[in-house]
Amino acid sequence: MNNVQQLYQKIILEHANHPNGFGVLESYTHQVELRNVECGDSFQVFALVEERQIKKISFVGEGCIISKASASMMIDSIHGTKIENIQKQVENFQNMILNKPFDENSLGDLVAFKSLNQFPTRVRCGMLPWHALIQILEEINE
Amino acid sequence: MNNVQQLYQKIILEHANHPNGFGVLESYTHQVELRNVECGDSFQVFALVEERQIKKISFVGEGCIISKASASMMIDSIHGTKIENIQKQVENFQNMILNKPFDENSLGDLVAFKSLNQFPTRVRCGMLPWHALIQILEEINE
Amino acid sequence: MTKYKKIAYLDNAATTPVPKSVIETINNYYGCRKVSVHRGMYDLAGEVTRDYEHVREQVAQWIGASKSTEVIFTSGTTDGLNLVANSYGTTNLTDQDQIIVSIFEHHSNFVPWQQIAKKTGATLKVVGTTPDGQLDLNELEHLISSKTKIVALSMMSNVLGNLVPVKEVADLIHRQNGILVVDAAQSVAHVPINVQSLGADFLAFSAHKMFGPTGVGVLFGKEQLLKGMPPIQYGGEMVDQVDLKHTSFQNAPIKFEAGTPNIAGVLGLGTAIDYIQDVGYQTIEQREQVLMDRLLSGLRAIKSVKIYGPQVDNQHFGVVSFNVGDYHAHDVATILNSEGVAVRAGHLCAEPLMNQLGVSSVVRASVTFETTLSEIKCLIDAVRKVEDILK
Amino acid sequence: MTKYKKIAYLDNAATTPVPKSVIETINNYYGCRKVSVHRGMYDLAGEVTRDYEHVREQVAQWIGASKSTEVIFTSGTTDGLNLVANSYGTTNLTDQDQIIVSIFEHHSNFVPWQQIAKKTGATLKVVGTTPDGQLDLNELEHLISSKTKIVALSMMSNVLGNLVPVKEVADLIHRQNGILVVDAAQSVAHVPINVQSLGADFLAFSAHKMFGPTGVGVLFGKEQLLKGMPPIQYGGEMVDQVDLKHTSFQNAPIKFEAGTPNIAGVLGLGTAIDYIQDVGYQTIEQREQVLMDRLLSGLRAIKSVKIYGPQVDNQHFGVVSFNVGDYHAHDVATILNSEGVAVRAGHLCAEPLMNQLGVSSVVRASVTFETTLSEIKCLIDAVRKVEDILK
Ligand SMILES: Cc1ncc(COP(=O)(O)O)c(C=O)c1O
Ligand SMILES: Cc1ncc(COP(=O)(O)O)c(C=O)c1O
Repeated sequence: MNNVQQLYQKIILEHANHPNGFGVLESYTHQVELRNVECGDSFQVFALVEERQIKKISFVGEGCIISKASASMMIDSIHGTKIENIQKQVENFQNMILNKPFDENSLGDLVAFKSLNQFPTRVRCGMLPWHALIQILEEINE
Repeated sequence: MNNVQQLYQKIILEHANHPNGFGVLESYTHQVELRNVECGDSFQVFALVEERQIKKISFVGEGCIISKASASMMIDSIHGTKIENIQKQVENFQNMILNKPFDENSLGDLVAFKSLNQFPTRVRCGMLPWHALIQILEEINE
Repeated sequence: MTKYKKIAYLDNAATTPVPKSVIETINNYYGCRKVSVHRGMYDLAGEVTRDYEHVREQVAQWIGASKSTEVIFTSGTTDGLNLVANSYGTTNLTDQDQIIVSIFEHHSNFVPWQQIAKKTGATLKVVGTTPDGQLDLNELEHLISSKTKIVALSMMSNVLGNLVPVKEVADLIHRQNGILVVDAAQSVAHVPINVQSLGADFLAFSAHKMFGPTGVGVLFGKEQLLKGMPPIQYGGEMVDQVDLKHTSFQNAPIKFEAGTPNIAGVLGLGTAIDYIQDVGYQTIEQREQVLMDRLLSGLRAIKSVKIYGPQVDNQHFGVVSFNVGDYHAHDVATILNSEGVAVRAGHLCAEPLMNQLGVSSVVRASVTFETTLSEIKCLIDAVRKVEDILK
Repeated sequence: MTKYKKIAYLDNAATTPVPKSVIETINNYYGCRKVSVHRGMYDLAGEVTRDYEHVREQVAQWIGASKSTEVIFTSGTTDGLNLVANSYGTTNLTDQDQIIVSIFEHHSNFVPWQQIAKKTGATLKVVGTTPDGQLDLNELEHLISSKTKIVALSMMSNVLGNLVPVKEVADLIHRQNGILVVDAAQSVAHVPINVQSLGADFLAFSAHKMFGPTGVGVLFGKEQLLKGMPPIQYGGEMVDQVDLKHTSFQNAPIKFEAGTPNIAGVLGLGTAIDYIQDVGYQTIEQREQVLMDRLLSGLRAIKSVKIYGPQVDNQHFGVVSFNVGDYHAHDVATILNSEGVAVRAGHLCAEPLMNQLGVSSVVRASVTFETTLSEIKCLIDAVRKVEDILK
């Protein structure tokens, strides 16, 4: 598998084609919209936060395979997690994407994005839903 | 004599130090002010025109040796001349300064400026009073 | 010519490569003539100033301006178009007036007009395209009225790649005593430009898109219009006289050129024009048509490819935008990149057009006459792989 | 370093020579990496964008900015100062407010304020100098009041050559909640600049006056101030989202960088900073002081020479202006030129100061640390000949 095949591996294509958590939540406490100025793509992330825990999370928006799969897998990976642990997860994922030391074991399926750091112009796509999540975490901590 | 000595030859220094026609005319029909934006110098030229003849002409202003001498010698050379002939004189002088074919005989003392075309950055100085004169001629012909 | 190592460079509409001669001109300036222009009393300053001003004459002749004083050096197309909007727009527009732009304008020829409309109260109207991406002249004819003060139009869309009938638009707007502003950023590398025969009142382009250096461009403006326009930047060079209370300004073009200019850039622009003239637009157009034929037929042969803009031959001048199936342009571009093919993907600074096309982004391949057939082949081969990898 | 053939180049305050390394950076960009920045999805575009943005970080560190987002790339000092006047000035000045500039400002830091004062109704006050050409701090202290919104000040006059106590001015104006705009065009090649310790709210300079390329410069602005400022040019890059009715903009610095930037220029600026840092300002100041000592003592030894600005040692940072007797500066410069010496002569874009000095023009000799003692000797020898020829 060359780099680009690794990037577009099966699990990523799967998530992009059938994203989890796609849609608007019936009720939510937080909503964030983020745009990628390079392509005009935008994502909205919705979260229902109760007792410092993300009870439900979803997204809508248009995007490339990388951003959609990233959103879908992000939602899988943080569903029902305590805020404190999410923060760690975000940092860990970001470290992997930016080619810094990271903990592979705790990332689960997200390791599929391991080769994204070979594609610096696409890092932004992979991080887009996560940046929305970071913004929600900041709102919660305010 | 090298170039620069030729440029600053005796007759030019003489005219610059004791310019002819320096001062404001008691009565005049035309007045033009021109500036050299490079140094901030400015010249005012005054002319009393009657029957398509420049009866009197004078100048005031601050300037370098080249512009003052040129003004002084210009005034000498056109004093009392018919408009038509002045036009020729102006062109002839300009041709000399711009290194184009010109009639040396009709220029009199003005040939002292023959080497000015070796100093392209100073052409503007030598032409400054003449440009004022050209403007007056244009006003007359309107 | 710029040697892009190991890649097929098909992003020429963003910026073109540079011939050796342009690099040499720049080297020569920095290597032994790095002086400022206009104000020096020494020989070298005089020489460089003469060469610098010679480029102004050269540009004037090249684009058919009637005088070199109609040529203003800018930092690029965007700078030039903003200058017109700010200086001409501010002084000539009221809330009774209209500005018309097209739906396919680059943001640089769209947002300045949108913003000056807001500021002056003028109305911004947008003319659309026919289904195959041509300027809708009928609609434009209906839109233009005696209220229309300015039509601002790209001579060639950086997305669709086809030429606009500038002259016809000029006639329409001149009949109503309005003016025509032409954005020639995309066309200048491909077709000859003559401001007289186009009927342009203002025309802007960038050197870096026509084999020249970055950071320099040209704004042409009709003498009579420039005369009435206030400067929008103030500084050295452009002032006539300054005292504590008042400042008077020089005439155009110097009035609009505050500060030490991009001297290396202007000299390099002159050499880029030499280069284009040596080759000749006829050769340029011929070679580009061969390249575009191959490019378009190669893309058309791939079922899932959708091409935007004209669908007939000989209408794409160096630029073609497309998508592959429903795949996102960024994913396609990443795969092309992994095959060594450099294209652009995104909204191409033309969001109004993207909205009309109903897409968020496209892939754009663009050539100059120096592009090779093997680069085109690389692209086509790479596009063929997209579905294999993404499906 | 630029090799000026057969001349003693003493016009460094107009523009400096360029080291080989800067030329190589430019050649490398044009030779094999001529792509645009920010929008490319291919590796080379990513690399060049990274290098381009790296220069922003480099500048930020070099001038002590707290973040790289406080660094805006401009086309030069004039462009930067006009940006502040237009964007900050227009939004923050009313007819109740005052702007203060000094009498020795370059037109680029004088006329923009004069014009924005006219536009907004604000009052422009001008602070003078002490008899030896130092900023009159006493007068300034009296002029500054709670009405003073902006003090715009050259860190070093391009005529007088001495440094201004910027920090003290910053304290004075900050006490009144006004801001300080620093024109560092002349100082940047001679002394280190730290926006924090200077207390500058905005600071502008040009690459071409600090061993860099033409057509590029830097405007530093405090994050908090930039945040509230509207863009003044519109185009690609700087927009966030465009639709037919509205446009939203990106944050600073991109908000202020419309259009394709001077990429070669920015990369070259980075290399020029490397060059200055390799040499070190300490070495620069030491070598320049040796040159200036020789230059000043040589000029003082000629009876008819009148030197402007400080009359004591170690106060001229690379620049000295003078006249020879009553001779006009242009005549003197012509004679120096005929002796192979390149100096500037004229009002030096500082007419308000000329009026105060009571002259229409001066001769200016200016050095960098790369200037040689034999160039200084050429100048002194040539000045000695002036009277022989003109008397
Ligand atoms: C003190 C000062 N300010 C501003 C400028 C303007 O710089 P630029 O022409 O590079 O915009 C200069 C140089 O000409 C200068 O010496
Ligand atoms: C049609 C069109 N107009 C304007 C521009 C802006 O040119 P620049 O970025 O050189 O100012 C471009 C290129 O980006 C373009 O393609």
